[in-house]
Amino acid sequence: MEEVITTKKKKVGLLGYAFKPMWISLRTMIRTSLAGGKPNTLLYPEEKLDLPDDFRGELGLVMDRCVGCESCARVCPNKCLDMMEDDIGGGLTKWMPALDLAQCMFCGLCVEACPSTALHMTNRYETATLDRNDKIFKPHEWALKPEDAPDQHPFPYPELYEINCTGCGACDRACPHDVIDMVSIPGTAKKRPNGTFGPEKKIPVFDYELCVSCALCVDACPFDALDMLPRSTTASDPVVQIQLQPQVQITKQEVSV
Amino acid sequence: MGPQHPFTHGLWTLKVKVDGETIVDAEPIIGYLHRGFEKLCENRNFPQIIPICDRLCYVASMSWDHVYVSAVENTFGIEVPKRAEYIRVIALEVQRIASHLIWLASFMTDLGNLTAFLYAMREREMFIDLLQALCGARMTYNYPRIGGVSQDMPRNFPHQCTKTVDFFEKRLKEYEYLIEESEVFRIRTQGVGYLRASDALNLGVTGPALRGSGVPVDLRKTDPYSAYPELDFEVAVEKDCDVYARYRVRMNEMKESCNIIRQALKNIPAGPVLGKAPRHFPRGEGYARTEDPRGEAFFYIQADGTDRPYRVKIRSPIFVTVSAAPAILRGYKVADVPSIMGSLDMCLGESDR
Amino acid sequence: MSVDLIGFTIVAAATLVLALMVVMSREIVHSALYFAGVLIGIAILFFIMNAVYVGIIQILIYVGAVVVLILFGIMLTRRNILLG
Amino acid sequence: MTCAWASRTGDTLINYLYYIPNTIATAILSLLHINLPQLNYLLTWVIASVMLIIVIMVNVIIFIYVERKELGRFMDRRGPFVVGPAGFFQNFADAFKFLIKEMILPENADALGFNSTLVIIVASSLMIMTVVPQAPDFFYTNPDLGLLLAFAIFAIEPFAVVIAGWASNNKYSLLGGFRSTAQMMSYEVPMLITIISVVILAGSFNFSTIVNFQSSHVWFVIPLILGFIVFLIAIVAEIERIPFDTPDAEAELVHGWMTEYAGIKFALFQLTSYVRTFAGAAIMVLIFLGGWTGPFLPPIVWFYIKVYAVFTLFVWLRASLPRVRIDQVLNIGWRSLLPLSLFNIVIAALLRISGVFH
Amino acid sequence: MSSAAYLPVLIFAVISVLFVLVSFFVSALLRPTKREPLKETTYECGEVPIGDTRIQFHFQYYMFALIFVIADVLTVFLALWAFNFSAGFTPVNILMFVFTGLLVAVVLYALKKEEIIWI
Amino acid sequence: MIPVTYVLGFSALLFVIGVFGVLYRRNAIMVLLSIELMLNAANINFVAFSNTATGPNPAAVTAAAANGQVFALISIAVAAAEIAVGLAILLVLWKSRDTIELNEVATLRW
Repeated sequence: MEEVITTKKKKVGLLGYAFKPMWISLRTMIRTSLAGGKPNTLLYPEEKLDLPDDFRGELGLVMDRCVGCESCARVCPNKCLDMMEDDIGGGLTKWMPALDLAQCMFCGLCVEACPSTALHMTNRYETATLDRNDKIFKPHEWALKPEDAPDQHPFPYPELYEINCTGCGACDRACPHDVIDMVSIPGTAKKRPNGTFGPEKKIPVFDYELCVSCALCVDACPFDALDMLPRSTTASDPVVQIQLQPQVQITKQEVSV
Repeated sequence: MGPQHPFTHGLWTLKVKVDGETIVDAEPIIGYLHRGFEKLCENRNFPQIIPICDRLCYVASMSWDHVYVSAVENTFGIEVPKRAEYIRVIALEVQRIASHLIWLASFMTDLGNLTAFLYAMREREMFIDLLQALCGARMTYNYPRIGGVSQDMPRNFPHQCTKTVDFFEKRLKEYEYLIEESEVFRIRTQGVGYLRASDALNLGVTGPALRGSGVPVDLRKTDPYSAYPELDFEVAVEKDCDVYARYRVRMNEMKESCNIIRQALKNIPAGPVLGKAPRHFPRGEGYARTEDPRGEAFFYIQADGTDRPYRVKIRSPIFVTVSAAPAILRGYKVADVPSIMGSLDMCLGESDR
Repeated sequence: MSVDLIGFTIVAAATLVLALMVVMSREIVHSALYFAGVLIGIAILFFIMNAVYVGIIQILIYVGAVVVLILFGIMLTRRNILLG
Repeated sequence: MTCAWASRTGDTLINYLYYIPNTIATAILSLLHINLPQLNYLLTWVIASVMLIIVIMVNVIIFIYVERKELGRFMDRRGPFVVGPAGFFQNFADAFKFLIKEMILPENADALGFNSTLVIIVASSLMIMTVVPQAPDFFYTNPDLGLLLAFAIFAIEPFAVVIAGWASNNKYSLLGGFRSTAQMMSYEVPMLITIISVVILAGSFNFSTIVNFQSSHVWFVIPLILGFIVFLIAIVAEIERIPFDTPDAEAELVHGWMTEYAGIKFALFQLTSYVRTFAGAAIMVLIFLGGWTGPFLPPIVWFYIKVYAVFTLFVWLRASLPRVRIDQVLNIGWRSLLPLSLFNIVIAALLRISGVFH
Repeated sequence: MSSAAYLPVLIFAVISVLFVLVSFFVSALLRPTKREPLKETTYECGEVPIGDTRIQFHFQYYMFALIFVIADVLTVFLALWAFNFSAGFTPVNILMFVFTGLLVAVVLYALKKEEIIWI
Repeated sequence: MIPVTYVLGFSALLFVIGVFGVLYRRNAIMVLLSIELMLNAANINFVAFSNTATGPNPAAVTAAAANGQVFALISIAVAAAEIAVGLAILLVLWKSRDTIELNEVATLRW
């Protein structure tokens, strides 16, 4: 048996033996029962916690806003979102995410990734069911009314950090909707020693009317020249010519929400 | 004392060899909660790992998020806005108080005082409310992002936070009355679970257990990170090396955390909270180490140029501290096991990974 | 036969049976258990014979202390105290 | 020295706990046309026993309810509140749940030891209340040596606990049994010595005499405050409540010697612990706090008021203090309480000799 | 000392034993019984029971029982003395005081000396 | 009132059982238990005789009863002491010889 080392004990005062703790508990009792106070218990089924607005509860989908960009399905760590065709009423179908809530870990990454604020985390947190299949939703089953979701903030659109762009055209190839055209900038062609002009520098130009904010171009860009930034859709001129604003240097202050 | 024993907070086994009631040898067995975390990380890209880091330690999620995020930032040299650093510090300290409170609760339950358990849980609720206001979730925060934090704090958060901290300091005095002013608590903790400073250093024990042995090692001071160098605080150190010293260290740390929160709220600069995070990560490797509520947390990342880490290594403080358990336990009574192991603040999520 | 005598006979017979079981039982802890029964029976006999104080002391000392002492002795001097 | 609390103590009242059963028994026998005094006696006491068991059970249920509610308030929470008015029927629901739980005999367990000890423990605990009178007009039996007999019955449990722990074939049970017995034994001695000091003052082992003596002099808590404290600590240890619940410290030994008991057996053990609490509180009230004496109200009401006050004290202790380690428990018992109780005897004897009490 | 007052206690003992048995019986009517070998294993915190349960207890426990027996016998005589207490400094009282004092001394000495063997 | 012969018969039977146990069982603790049985049988005799003390003088009767009962008390105390000492010897035996079977410790010196 190893020798047990004991340090010298500090005794509490005379009152300390049991009286101070007893005094504290007595005070609590008086506070909670006699002096008009109430215990700290939350009577759960009747009362509920008041939750903040951005509480991360069950997911909800606003079907009207969904553009089928698959951003959520791509960002989900648990692969609980899956895209499928579902009808939105009136015989129309739409490409929308289906949810397996049983796999969801309520991280909220999909909500942040959603460009059109179609995804929203509700305040519902009582998610228990008896059957696991009850928590696998088709798109219209976890749909949310638009008025329950918070206001739609401006869609983010790809913006160019011109400094980083090399004109490789990867974004153009990645874009599913023909938003991006690679445009040559006149006068940027370098003069070769033999007198001919090389190819002019190209930069992407976005047709924002076609864009669904899927951010595939941003993912595709090898040089981090693109970023998704919120932008008003009601701009008078839908096609923004980047080259007309060569000084677009997005600073971090503008990024902040 | 197996996985389903009332005093094991989490799933682990402590095989105890006794002679009468005296412990001759002890062997902690962990791994019941192994989820292959490090392998899991290799299949997810960098932002997707953050919510999994929440699950490393379910009572100190924020600090594990933070250590991961700062590891990524160190690896790729990402700049974090000042305001985000301050918000992170506030969140970390609130998390530290919450974690210490849940430690206090479980520790006092081990010692048989259910009242302190409920009181501590009651106060923890306030801090969880704070974190909930900050990020919208009560346990799995997923708050820090690579290059900042996910959202700025709500408008009334500083007010709420100050109010809570002021109230909590009052309650902390009440705890001291309730817990340590009783002779029973003293005789249960003083002179029990002696851990020499040299032993602690050799075994690699960190955190409150080390500081309880009189070694003033606190990464917030010795290897400052985030906004800590700009804040003024003291490291809680006790020289008694026993359970009581560890208890005192944690209580003092809670007080210091309150100070830090107040200072940070006062000094917080304006500005953005989320810097530009790259979508493409170059090759590289890096690490971060921070002062978890339980000790020194360490996160190592090796990136191979894709959007996922090639290798992730975690050093969990509890994994090391548990290994030190036999050295602490030997020679004491079976009845001391809860108080000694309770004073180490077990959290199996991070040690089993 | 008076009621006293009937009671005495019943208790005495039970006590004797228990005493026999003490001696014959293979399991030594069972012996101790039966021994406690014998002691309580004898205490009841003391009560019947108007020796109340002795009866109470019999319970207090024998059942409360001596049986426990014997049980501790049994537990302490066994290789395998749980499995017989 | 006459005491202000002296009122309504008399032995001339009818004992309801005998009178009602006797009436019922006589009525039954006269209906059956049997004229046998022995049978009448037996039937009377059987009915009285059942009545006493019912009284004890009702009290135990109220005890559990009071404890839950008070503990809740001490801990800043509500107690049970769903079942019945203010959660009063929660205990019944729990009891019924225990009743329909499956019972398990663990492998290699000793069936005889496992079950017979249960009977011994429960029956002996219930028996304590037979010799403890609750009021001059409400007692089961009030023998001359009632106080001593109560403690003799108190002393039956330890050996059964060891056997129960041994029979469960479980390490926790065995350790718990040993601890429980060691603790009960350690605290029985100071307790007995303390009651001897009371007996020196009152001159009798009879509860009624002690109470009457107190009502005509002074409550013994005043001259024997030391003994009262010793007795309080000892009784808390004897009935194994926090801070002295080391035998079933759930953090160390899962539930002590009760670990392997399931279903109704476990319920009976829990009930037993409350019966012992009731008995301990009642004895404390009777020998230190003036028993059933008190102004204006009937004696039995006073008795129960005092019993519940003492029980609240127990709950209060439980809410405030952590658990003491087993060796410290035993150290307190032997090193502090035993000398204190012996000192208390000297005080009592000197008080009696000097003629303050006579 | 008449034993008449004690007979009801015996009757009550029988009744209380019956009470336990009746509650067993009621429970046996109500509860399910499904025997499984796994269910009947000894509770060892969810692990398979290890070791051959060869626990031999330490000698210390015996000391408690030993001292308890001595103290218990002591209380018997103290109780007798208390029961027939007569006021005044009679030889009995003086003797008893001396006895108690000696006892305290002996107990304290023993406890001091045997400090090591307490569990 | 129980005839004293009955009680004597009972105690004789108990004593015989004790003797039988001493002779029959080889476990030392069982031997101690049997000795306790025998002591109890003797105790019963004391109490039985004290119970039968009759005479015209009630004080004398009480005194006689007290005599017998005091003997019984002393016997109980002695028995408790005896079993404490006996078990202590057994424990020492167990420590040194690792057995308490009386057959195996028959040698008087070792």
